[in-house]
Amino acid sequence: MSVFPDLGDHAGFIWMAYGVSALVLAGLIGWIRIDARRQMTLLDDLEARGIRRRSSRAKSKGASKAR
Amino acid sequence: MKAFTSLVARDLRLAWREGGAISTALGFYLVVVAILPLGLGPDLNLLARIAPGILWVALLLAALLSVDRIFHNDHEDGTLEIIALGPLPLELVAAAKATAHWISIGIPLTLAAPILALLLNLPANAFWVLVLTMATGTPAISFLGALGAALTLGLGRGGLLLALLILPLYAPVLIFGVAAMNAVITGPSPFLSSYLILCAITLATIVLAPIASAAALRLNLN
Amino acid sequence: MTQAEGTFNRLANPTRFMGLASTILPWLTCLTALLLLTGLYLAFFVAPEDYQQGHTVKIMFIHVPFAWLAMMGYSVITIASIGSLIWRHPMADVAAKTAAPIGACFTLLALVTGSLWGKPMWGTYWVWDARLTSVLLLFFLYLGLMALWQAIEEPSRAGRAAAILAIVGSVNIPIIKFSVDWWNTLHQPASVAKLDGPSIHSSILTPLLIMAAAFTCLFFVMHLMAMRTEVLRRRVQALQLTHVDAAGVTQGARA
Amino acid sequence: MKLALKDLKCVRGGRTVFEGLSLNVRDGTGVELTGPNGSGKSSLLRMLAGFIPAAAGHIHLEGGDNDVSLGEQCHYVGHLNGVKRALSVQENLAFWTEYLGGGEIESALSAFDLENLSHIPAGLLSAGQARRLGLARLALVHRPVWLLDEPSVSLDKGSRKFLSTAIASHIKAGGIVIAATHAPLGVKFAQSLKLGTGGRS
Repeated sequence: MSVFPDLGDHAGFIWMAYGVSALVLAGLIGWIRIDARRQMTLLDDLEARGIRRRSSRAKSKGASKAR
Repeated sequence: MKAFTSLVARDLRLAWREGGAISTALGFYLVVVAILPLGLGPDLNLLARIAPGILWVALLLAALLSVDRIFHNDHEDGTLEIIALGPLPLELVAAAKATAHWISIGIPLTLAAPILALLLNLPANAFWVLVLTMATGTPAISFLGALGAALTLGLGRGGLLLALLILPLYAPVLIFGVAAMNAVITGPSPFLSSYLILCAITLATIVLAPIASAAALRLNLN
Repeated sequence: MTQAEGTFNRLANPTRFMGLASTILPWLTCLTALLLLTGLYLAFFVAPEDYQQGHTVKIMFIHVPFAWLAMMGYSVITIASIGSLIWRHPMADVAAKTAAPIGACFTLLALVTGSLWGKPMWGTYWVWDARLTSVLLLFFLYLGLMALWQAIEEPSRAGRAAAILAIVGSVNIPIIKFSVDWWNTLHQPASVAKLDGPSIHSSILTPLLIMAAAFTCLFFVMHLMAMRTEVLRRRVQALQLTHVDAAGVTQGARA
Repeated sequence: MKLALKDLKCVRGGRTVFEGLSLNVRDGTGVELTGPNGSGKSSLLRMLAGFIPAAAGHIHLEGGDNDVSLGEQCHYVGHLNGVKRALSVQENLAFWTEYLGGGEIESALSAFDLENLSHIPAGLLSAGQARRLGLARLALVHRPVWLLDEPSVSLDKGSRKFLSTAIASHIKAGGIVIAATHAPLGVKFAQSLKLGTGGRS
């Protein structure tokens, strides 16, 4: 266990605190990313059907690629 | 002013005619207070010690049952639109409706509290504080409740959502209401400071909540 | 439209925002990673153990930033809500809506790490300490906001209702904090060790500040990402609306 | 008096319902709003009443009372009657008299043929009678501008006569009436505005 610092009696609580935090934050980021992906596919799908905003009809191809 | 009083009077008359809200709130209050000792045990000393808290929390829950109706009926039958075109600004409309709710629900609950306090063996010297603090705190409950009702107007699960939105905002009223009572029962903290803060919270709520309620009502007329 | 409003609108224009976010995000992400790694290194390998709290002081390096971000998240929502109510700009709505779940997550983490710190320090997972209690109430305010967003279907109406609630909440937060403090001193003699001692040595303060900076950056990375997604979501909805309308016209023509 | 609408634009739920709508209505005249469902008849009336903010444009009542909002100078009759079921017909009207200010209950009752029902609880009224009670507000309190959204809904032929009489006499007395209708109201309106399916080009 040389890589991990010795954390004494309460190591479990410390790792748990960091672990839970990492888990929750990773989950949040993952959820945000999945949500972004989904909206992207929906948008691409709509554009593939030829439905575009009037204002962005000219440049919509470029805008949709900007991830 | 005439419009304000006529609106309050009409709401009181409707509350009296329809009747259901008052009896439901009172019945709920009684049941909650009566069922808690079944969970806590019949130890009268324990019950006496936590009686202020029980009475206040049950009061909040009982009041919550009825606040989501404050604007609901007027919204549903189109009266709200006509009221909005009257001479009274929506802020005062919200204040009038909340006042009517306080008179029709808040005061009956306050008056019922001492009777329920007997069940919980509340010390005799605390009865007057019980009524006083509740009479002072219930207007804040009605006005904040009106705000919640305005925000959740026309939504399907309005009642449950309302509880989630409003209960955290009730925390200060609860804390100082109970603190003022405990100050008299157990001491040593002074009664007056807690009570005055409760007064301040209620006054601030009466002034500020109708402004937010009116904004929410405008949204619903939209 | 006034001059100032015009400028504001141009800055908060969704398309412009998307461009800006794409430029900033990679840099901010790198900065976050850098700060986080430095902070973690300092926290685990350099910072000494506290003479009172032993190694559990390491939990403070995340707990305190989380608590700070819980507050900051709500401030972001409040400011955005004021912007949304006054200027009625959709980007302010987007900012307020997307900040809520992120702030709620940090609030939840502040509560969880606080209670994990409490167990070794106080022998129990939860104490009704003034700080934890007011953070708990803050968490409920977040939940209420998110529930309101979810309950109202039309985005602009949901945005305004949530903005009203957020501003009411922000007026209430100091009152809630004050009343919880009062309640706590009434019910609890101050025998429990406070989470933060008055004297924080610089060897502990430095990693704490770096961690706080790291998580603040992380907050904004996530917020920008979520805002970008929300803009996309609204575009999708707008496109679907035009699709429905177009279909309605052709059907009408056929009929 | 003149009600002037200039370049009004209405956006609902992300859709532009109508835009560039201009209209002048002189006192003593009425406007009939027609158009298919969703063309914005109701939205326009609600906008005039002040419930919906205009996305662009102005509404002004020239020669009106500048101290109070336009909404306060309007009667708005929507799809709902605004009738309290627990109150009697008489009590319903008495409240509006007190709240909206002034008016004779007796004449309002007779204008919509409700005299015989005045002590009946409104909850017992038929749909048509309840509608008449809702409309009695028009005759009860004087307001220069009437905004009527499908006012003849659920009225039988006989009852419609009371409505058209009320509208005609209001116009004759120098009032303004803007009414959205599917069925003809039996009143001659000076103007007719047909709203298209704006924004759905």
